[in-house]
Amino acid sequence: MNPGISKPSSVTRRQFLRDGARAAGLAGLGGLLGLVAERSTAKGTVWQIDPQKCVRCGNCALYCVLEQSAVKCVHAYALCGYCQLCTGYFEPDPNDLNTGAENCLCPTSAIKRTYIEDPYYEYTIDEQLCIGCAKCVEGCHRFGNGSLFLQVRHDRCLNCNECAIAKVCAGDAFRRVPADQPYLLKTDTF
Amino acid sequence: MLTRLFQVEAASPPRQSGGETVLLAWRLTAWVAGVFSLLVGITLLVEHTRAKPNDLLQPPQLIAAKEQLRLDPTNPQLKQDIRELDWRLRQRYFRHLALMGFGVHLLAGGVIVLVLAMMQAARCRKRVPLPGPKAAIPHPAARFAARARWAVAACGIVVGSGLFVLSRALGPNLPTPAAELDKLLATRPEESSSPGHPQAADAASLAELRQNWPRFLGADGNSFSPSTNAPASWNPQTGAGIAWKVPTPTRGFGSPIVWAGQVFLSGGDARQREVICLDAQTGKILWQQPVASVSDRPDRTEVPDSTGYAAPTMATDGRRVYAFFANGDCAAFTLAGQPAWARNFGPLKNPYGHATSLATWRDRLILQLDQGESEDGNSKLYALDARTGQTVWQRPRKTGATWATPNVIDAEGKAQVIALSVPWVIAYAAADGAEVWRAECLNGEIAPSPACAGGLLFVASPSEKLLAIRPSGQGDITQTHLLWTWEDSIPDVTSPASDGELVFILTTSGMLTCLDARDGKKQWEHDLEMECHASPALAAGRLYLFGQKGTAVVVAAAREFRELFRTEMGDAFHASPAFVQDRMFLRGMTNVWCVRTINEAGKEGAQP
Amino acid sequence: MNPAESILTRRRFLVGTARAAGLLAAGGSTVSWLRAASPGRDANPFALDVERLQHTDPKLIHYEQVARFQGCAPDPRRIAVGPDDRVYIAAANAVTILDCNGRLISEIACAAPVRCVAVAAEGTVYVGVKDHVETFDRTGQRLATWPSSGRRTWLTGLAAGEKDVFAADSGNRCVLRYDKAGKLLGRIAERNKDRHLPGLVVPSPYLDVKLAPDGLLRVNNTGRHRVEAYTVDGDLEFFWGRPSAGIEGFCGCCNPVGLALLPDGRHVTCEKGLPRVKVYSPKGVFESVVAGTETFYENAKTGALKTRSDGLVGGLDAAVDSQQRIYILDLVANDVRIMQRKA
Amino acid sequence: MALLWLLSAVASLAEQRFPPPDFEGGHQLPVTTTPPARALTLDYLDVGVLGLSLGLAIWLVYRRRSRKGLIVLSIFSLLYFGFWRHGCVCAIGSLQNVALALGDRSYALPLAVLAFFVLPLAVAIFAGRIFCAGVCPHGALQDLVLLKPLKVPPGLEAALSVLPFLYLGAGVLFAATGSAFIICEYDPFVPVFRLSGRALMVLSGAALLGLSIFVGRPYCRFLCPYGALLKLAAAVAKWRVRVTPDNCTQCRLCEASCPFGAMREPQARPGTQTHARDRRRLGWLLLLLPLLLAGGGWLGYRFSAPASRLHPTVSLADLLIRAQGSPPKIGALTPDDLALERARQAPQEILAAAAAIQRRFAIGGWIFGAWVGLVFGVKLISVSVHRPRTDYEPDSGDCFACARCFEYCPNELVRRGVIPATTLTAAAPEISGPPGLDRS
Repeated sequence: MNPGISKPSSVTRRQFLRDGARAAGLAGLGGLLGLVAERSTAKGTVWQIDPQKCVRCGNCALYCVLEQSAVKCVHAYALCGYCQLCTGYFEPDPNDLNTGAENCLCPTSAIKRTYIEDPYYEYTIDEQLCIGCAKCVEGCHRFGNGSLFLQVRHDRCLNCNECAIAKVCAGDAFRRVPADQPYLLKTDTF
Repeated sequence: MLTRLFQVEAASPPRQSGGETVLLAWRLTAWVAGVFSLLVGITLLVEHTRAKPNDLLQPPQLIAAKEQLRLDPTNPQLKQDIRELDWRLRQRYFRHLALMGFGVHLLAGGVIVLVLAMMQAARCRKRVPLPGPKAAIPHPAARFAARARWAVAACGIVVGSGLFVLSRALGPNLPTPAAELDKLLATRPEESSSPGHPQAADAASLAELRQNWPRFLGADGNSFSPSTNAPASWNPQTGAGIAWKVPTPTRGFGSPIVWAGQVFLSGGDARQREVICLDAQTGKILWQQPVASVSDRPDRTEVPDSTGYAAPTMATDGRRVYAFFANGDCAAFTLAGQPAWARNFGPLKNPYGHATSLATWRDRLILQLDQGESEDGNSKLYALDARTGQTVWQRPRKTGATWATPNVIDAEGKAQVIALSVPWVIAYAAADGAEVWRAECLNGEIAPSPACAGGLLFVASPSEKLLAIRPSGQGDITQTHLLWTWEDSIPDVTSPASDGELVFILTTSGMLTCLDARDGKKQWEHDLEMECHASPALAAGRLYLFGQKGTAVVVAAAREFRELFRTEMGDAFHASPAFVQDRMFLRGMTNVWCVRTINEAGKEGAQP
Repeated sequence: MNPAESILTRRRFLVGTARAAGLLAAGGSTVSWLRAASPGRDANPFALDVERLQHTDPKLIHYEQVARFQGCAPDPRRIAVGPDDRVYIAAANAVTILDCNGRLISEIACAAPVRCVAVAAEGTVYVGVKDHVETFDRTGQRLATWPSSGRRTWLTGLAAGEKDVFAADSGNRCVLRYDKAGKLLGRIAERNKDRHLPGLVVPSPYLDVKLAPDGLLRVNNTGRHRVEAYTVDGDLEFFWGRPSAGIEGFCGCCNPVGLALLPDGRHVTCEKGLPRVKVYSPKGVFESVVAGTETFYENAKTGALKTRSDGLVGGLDAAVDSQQRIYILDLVANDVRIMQRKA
Repeated sequence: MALLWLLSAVASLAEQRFPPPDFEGGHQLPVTTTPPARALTLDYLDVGVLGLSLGLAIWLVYRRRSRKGLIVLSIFSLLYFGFWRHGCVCAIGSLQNVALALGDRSYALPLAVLAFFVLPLAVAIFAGRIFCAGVCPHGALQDLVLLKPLKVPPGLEAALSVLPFLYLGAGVLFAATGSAFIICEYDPFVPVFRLSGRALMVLSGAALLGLSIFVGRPYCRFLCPYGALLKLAAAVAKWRVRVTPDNCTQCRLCEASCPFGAMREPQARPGTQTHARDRRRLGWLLLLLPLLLAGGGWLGYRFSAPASRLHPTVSLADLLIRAQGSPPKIGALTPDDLALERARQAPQEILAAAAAIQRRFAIGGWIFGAWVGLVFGVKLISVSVHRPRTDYEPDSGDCFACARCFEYCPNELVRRGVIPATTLTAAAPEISGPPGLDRS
């Protein structure tokens, strides 16, 4: 159509500029890679709650991207007092110390109470039912030993690039931990 | 011809009649899938909105039923009802979860079918895109470039103004810009390391000050003594509990101050002013120093007789004592009675006579000289070097005469001088006198002093209202930092007393009100049926009140009113009491009193 | 399809924009409606609501505060008042000795966390250091270090009588009886079916022991929410107390956490969870409240509570001085309140 | 289905803080279960799949020139990177991780994430936006539902095409300061991949998907921040998508075939008069550029203070300053009360941290603002620069290498043997002829 418009000199000049830019882009990318990779000792990371920082605000149950939160209550049995009157299981002022719904704290009945021997009872969490609302955690922490605590369960967690709960966590308790040590359990010794 | 060319490529075009049927079928499928997806989507949305886990699990009826059981704990039927309700609720919740999970997959399936059907339908109808005639526009590239430039410029303006509006709209509410935070942080280490402060050596520490009664209304200016064994009762008639009683050695309305076993009073008249030091153990005069010829100018201050020359209470920083007189004389003496320095700030123009007392901060003497009318511009706040009396800083104040005493408080680690005026409460940085914040809330003739306790500042606008202010922030904090106000039985002379939990206010007519310091709720009020000018004072969980006609009343500093003790002193009280450990010092018009805890008498002296 | 149709004309653009705006408005209102329906950051629908239990009937409070001062060392655990009305606070790795106005008099430093302290009538200071007792004279000079009684020993309470010293061992769930020379004489309150002793239930290290004027020991059986009276030989004489969040009972899973005795044998009990201090008659009938939950702001808000390295989660302890004033040590706020009976 | 991993620290149980009861019946304490996180090898598998997909896409675009192959690859990517991996981590989000790693020395960037960031960019430098063509699940989703493409007016397109660069700037600003990953937070398609999410995200995703039926890849063209980076890289790419490997017959079929407005028509060199005017204008625009930079920088600085409140620490400090002096609450505490309580335990640290973050934001604000100015300046310059072209060819920055246009080029069809070469020569004069084409 317009036979005269293409001049070889212009093409080569453009080609030259393009090559230069490409080289610069590659060098820049390489530089960035070097800068970051040098620091990147980490393998994969996952989200986890530091139970020492958790303030049991209830956001875990409300803000997870999943319909039922990936945060669940877990039990550090070794810290448990095996109380007959478990403040994580019973209402603050229970009518009676039995498993009737009127005495129980958990909104989904996710804690199971098993008799061991006088006067000890064991409490276990049914994670299918637990919604991570931290009500029992608060009860156990306020009155008891704090053996119940919240953890992100990695069989459920989608490991979002930015955790929606972490953003609203009142205790600033969420952090990324190495994927090969994905839990921060309460077993601290001294 | 081209059409034929492309029919080869365009997805094996079916024959006309068959194609129509297939198209129709795909269209129908698309419609069905679309409607289905829409319905599922709406259902999910509604279900999602309607059913929050907390609504599902903790609905009001369950909470109400549990509350009912609390009132009727043995009702078996109620328990059964709760169990059934709880079971239903949990079932409902997990049904909801299952429904949501199922619904989402249903929706995804529906959408996939919809898209597939629409794709197929589109394929069936696919026709060759034939380029139309090339538009005969003269310079298409130039036209495009011009339009694009305008569009980009418009977009740039939108983005720029968006950023600007956003920063403006959110700007003023900003917490504190980085620079101010820095300032806040920078001042703290200096303040907190006060013991190591090079100048701090020449003043007593706050802890020492609190062990004594170094100024009007005590070390913190809130009429609260940390003493735990202040006298609960005494008997002026039998002398029980009265450690000593001596005739008032000089005329004045200022209250006594106490430091390390010494009681200081100021007094005087037009002819002679003086500072007197009594032994706290015995009441004997240890020394007596005249304050004369401070100024070589003739004294032209008019001092009404009702307040006299010595209405301001003295102050001490533990190294020297300072006295101020209504004619503007300011004098400093060592604790042993040696004159340190003296200055004259007169003449002072004040309709009732100058009555503002002194305050100290570290090695500085804080002097609030409000006088005349607001327009005169003569009112000033001074900080003097306590060793020499030289001005360290001064701030002009746009206010007329006031009578309230300035208070030096610790607001988040920063020392602030709180000075009242009409209509502002103003906080100045004690270090340099820079204004930190102000709040517009006062009216009338300002006599009650500001008291600070429990992190709150209590300020009385005479006969109008009592305000609790959070002493923080910057600039005008009227809208933001007034925590509560109380508008009933407000004093016009006496100052509020507070231990940080309760606030006590006392009107001149003797109406005593107790408020909760945190929210300003009235706990109780009681008419003492006596005229009071002395401010109430708190010690050992009790509130001490002294009437103008000599009635002394002690009530419990508690949330319910209890009068613990009442007696007639046979004296007239205008000055407020001072408490140090088991002793209480009173300045009456006729006598100076020292009252001491009875049951402990002899075991623990006031001060060595 | 006509290619011309696929080009967005101005009219189609406007119509399309209007439609999009309509959709956007609909979407926006839906979203705002959803937002209004969903809980905000300022509410926790699952909050464990104990606010109802945190208020005390003012009529029941028979004491008023006459003083309050700060402790001098971090991590306070137990308080004792000596015969000279000096205040001994077991905190960090030391016992700090204060006068009744909170001024530091002296300090007894130890090598390990000091868990409890008791002062005998003659002035000897018994200090429970982790798993053993150390004794000091009234000037703070070390007298002796007693041997530890076992691996699990975890001393949390001490009482000094005229001849014996009793140490509450939370780890072994018993009270150890020593003579004044540090010889272990016996273990009291251990589970023993032959002697009909039910044993102590100690979910967390708060076991305390006090020697009452009647010569019997008082031990808080925290897991059973009661106070038990033992003879020094280990016979259970009687017990009282019941679990209840009401004011007359002991709430939570581990209460009472501290005991003190008034000279007439009345009990002062301290609780955690709902921090409160109450007085019971010598027989265990609830009498009055010394200080209710609302007094202990710091202690009552669990947001501030940290599980400490010593296993304590908040709590209070109390001691009584010669004027029958009650000193309350707040383990969270690290301060001491002096409470006096209202006139 | 969860594998139960037993606690390895049995030794530490012996030294518990406080001994649990000794059960007379010999009851053994259960062990807390710890279902493992996604295995690390799977992360490397993802990187492998990404690399393979990119290679396959290059092959499909440049060698096979096959749209069908790309559709199949798109569906695979959608299933694997989208629905199987829930769209997380993706290349778009990974740029924030890289920014955070640059801004925060303590943040260790996982290698898999770094690979997700670097691989598509490196490929783009050589082969254009191959990643968009068939590997990105976001692009695949939009491309698959594109049924009735409409053409966006070129002016509007030019204006909207600056948005990705602004979004990129904002994303980097917030990520590098450690405030938020806004690109992830407002990603419209991740909820689709997860089949759950916040209502706002779900609705915006649905709306954008609806829009994608009519407007080709709206997210990729007008929002995607990673697309902005790819566009820059693709602009200098070595291999470019060419509609026809042979001679362009200027039949204009390909122009109509591109739903993304990436096809550029041939342009003549302008006449000398216009040329002079264009050069003058260009000169003015070049002079304007520093002004835009400075003005933008100032605006960005102003914007930085309110923007910093997106950082949790700054918002906590804000809460703290507001609540100063107010009495502490007891009773049922809200999350905000609890956060405030935490702040009150170390107010100095919170304030100091907030001040430090605000300072970083101020610097970041200048840079962000200058970037905004630069973007608009460069865009204005680039639309004013005249590039003479002889053939119809896709703009290498805007082209998603979707391979649609190949199927429309008669030359290509001849090359593939779909139509005989003779049809082409017969058709050619007709096409290049005057308007009035037979459209029956």
